[in-house]
Amino acid sequence: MMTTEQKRERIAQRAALELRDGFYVNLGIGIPTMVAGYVPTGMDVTLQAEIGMLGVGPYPLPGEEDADLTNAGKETVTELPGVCYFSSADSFAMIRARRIDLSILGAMEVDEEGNLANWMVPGRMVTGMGGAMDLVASAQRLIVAMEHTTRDGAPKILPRCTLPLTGSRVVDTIITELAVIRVTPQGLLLTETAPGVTPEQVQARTGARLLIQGLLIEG
Amino acid sequence: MMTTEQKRERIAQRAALELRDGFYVNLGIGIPTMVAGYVPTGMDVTLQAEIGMLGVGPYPLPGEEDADLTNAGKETVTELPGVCYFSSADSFAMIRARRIDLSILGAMEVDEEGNLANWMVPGRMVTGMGGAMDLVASAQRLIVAMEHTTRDGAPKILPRCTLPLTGSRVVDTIITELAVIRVTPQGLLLTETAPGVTPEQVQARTGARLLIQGLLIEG
Amino acid sequence: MGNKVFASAAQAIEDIPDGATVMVGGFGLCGIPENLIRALVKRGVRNLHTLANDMAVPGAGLSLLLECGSISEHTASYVGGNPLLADLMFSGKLKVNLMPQGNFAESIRAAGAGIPAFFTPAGVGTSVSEGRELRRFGERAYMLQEALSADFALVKAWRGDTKGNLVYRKTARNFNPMMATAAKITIAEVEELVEPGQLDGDHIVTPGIYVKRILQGGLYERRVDKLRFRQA
Amino acid sequence: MGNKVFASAAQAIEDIPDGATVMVGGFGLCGIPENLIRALVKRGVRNLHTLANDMAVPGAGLSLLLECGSISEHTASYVGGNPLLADLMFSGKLKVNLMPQGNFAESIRAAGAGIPAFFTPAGVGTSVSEGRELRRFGERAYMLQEALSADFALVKAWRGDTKGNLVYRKTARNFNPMMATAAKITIAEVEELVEPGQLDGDHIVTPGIYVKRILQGGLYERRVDKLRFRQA
Repeated sequence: MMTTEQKRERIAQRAALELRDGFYVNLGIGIPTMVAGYVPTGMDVTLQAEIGMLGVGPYPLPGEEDADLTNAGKETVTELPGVCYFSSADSFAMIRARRIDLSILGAMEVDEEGNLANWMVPGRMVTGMGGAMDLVASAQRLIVAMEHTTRDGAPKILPRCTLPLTGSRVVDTIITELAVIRVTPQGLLLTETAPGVTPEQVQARTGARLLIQGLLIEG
Repeated sequence: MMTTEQKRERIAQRAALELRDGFYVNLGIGIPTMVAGYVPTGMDVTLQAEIGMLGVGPYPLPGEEDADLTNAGKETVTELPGVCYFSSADSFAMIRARRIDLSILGAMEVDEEGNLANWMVPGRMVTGMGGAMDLVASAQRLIVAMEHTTRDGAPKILPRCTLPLTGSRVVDTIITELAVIRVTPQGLLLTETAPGVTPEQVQARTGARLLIQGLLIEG
Repeated sequence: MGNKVFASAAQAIEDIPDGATVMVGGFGLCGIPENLIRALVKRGVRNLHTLANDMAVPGAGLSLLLECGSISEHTASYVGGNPLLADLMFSGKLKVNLMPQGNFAESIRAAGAGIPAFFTPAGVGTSVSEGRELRRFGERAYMLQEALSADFALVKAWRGDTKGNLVYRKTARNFNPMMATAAKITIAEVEELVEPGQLDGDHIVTPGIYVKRILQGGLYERRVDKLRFRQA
Repeated sequence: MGNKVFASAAQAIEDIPDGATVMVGGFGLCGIPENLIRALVKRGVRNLHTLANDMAVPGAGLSLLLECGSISEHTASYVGGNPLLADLMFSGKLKVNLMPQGNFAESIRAAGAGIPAFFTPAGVGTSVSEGRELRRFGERAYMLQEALSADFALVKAWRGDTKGNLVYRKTARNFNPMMATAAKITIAEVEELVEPGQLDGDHIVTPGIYVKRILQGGLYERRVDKLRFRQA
């Protein structure tokens, strides 16, 4: 059985396969941020940080950190050649005008309609939506990269989200440690399973009914 | 009798008395642009050009001209220390948010309600409104600086504008070579006459009825 | 009027009254007006309505103002990372208005651009759009969002000149430029205050017309929210 | 996709079809994409809908494209100074849409910011507001203005890098930055094309994400509309 860290690395690695040369990409906090470590060598991918930056580089070496250079997760980062900085208003202008080719976010719940919830649990936890509502409303393509179930094993992929939505009919693809699932007008289509994982095992840990048609890819 | 050039200089000189220390000012094409030559020494007045500049300086010396440095009248200008450049969108954002303390514009017609026409003569002349409609809608204070009558001696100050409006109820003060006239809720109030000019002479060249109360200043 | 330069943060903020609406620049601890926040904490004003992207973390940034009881209402896009804020919010002692970050940023930009309201797609189909005017343009649905202005804006820039022109450094820019345009009185603190002409006019981000008061900050802690390093 | 650099203006504009909507940066002759305009004149496309602040002056700038019969519709804020345009307009051969300059600039900015419409005070109470939705916010009346986008934008910057990042010089900035954000395909010509890293990230005005094609212009006439001098 995989450790949590192994699961997370696996999800990030698989999500990185969705990157294409020339893409401008926004990565959310957590697993999505880890995708940056798996950009294929030689591929030109520019990372956007909502705080107001295009050209985010890796974390700094010790001593290289700069209090004036952090990502949307408030972590110290570095800049790459060709970096540019702008205000948060200009940053979201860019996002709202659908200039981000691919946005990868985490989620608490995703459902059959492509609805997504990741910003609050009524009465218990409110972090605020941050930039997530803006990103999901306007990304050219939205991928949810998350663990397949909660820590308790409860399904996060549901017939209908139960938590307040971050966006309505916005998710294109769900990538977990077990599978790749596409949101289609007919429902959730299982397109790929992780090595050694059967479609039945994926369905067993999924709250919504999965469509399984033809040959599945084993990732 | 004054030459046209003398009239224009006189109007610009009188309009300059409306400047105050610390003001941000936009000057229209023609007579208003000439006001820049009469800013009192030591007074801190910053000139805005709609094209995207704060800190407009005088015309260049021969050889100093720069094709990348023109005002909204498309004339070569220079920059003053503390100049800043921005896009035309940012320039009108500043105007629309009422950051311009004083805007001085020319006009073809002005009327009792403070309406202003300066952008077209139907069927005969269309220059377009340029930035005038934006400026008149949002200046903290709008002064019209113009010759009192047309070249033919016809009045330009009227009971109602006959030409398509540039702005509705926007003019605060009218400055001509003959007089200073304030737009009030009661109508046009003559507050000042040029040296040697009587209120009756001003009224004779004005299409609208002027209010004349108490002591007039002779400018 | 001509002179915008203040000798200290304390003097620059001394007329901010109880009940004022105050925008504060920064994102987490990046690009915050440290000196102005400390001065405001020291003054002990009450019932402020603050607008800022977040509420920093306990013991730092805007949280200092929350901790000393100066804030009764807060508008933000993110409030995670500050347990005190959550406690005050759930106990009803602090009113919190949450907005999508892009709508929040654009609402502030709109106020500074003389635009009272605009249509935005973010939040449509969620609780954020409840009770709002919805309209379709082309294939997408949008909601009407009003501008957000303030009595005061406290912003931080890297360098500024005595005319109030400001330049920012890297991601410390964030919310500072829009907030600088959206308040009746904008107070800017800078790490280095220079004479007009020392900043390149093509590089200035905030034109001085928006800045009423400017001061050079005395102490910059430059704390970082989350120190992350890579392996050498 | 990775490579945005074009060897010539002719190659960069070769797929602009008849009937395209094309934004062109510049104000008079200041900051115009000289090389792209000349290349487009040479290609001889028809029925373009151009959007630009003005129509320059006879024999220069965008007027060259009008003179060769490529333009059938033009949206602008100012059309003075070009008698040919007036003739074509009054004889019905050219459709001209006039807008207040600030509304025009902001409409373009809105398209580039994903905002389909916004409220503006400019033009209210004039013929410009006829037939438009009016609404009161606070004490002022505003009208609803839609965003303006285009198929192509031709812009001119001072320097740019191969990722498409652009910096402008003085008032040659004018309409170029907004137009760069508002078209499906933005083509930028620069006086100097450099490698990524040679422009300071804090000074970049147009982020490369908006620029699909970039080229170094071959010839800059740098004409001036009105040479004015002061006495020495």
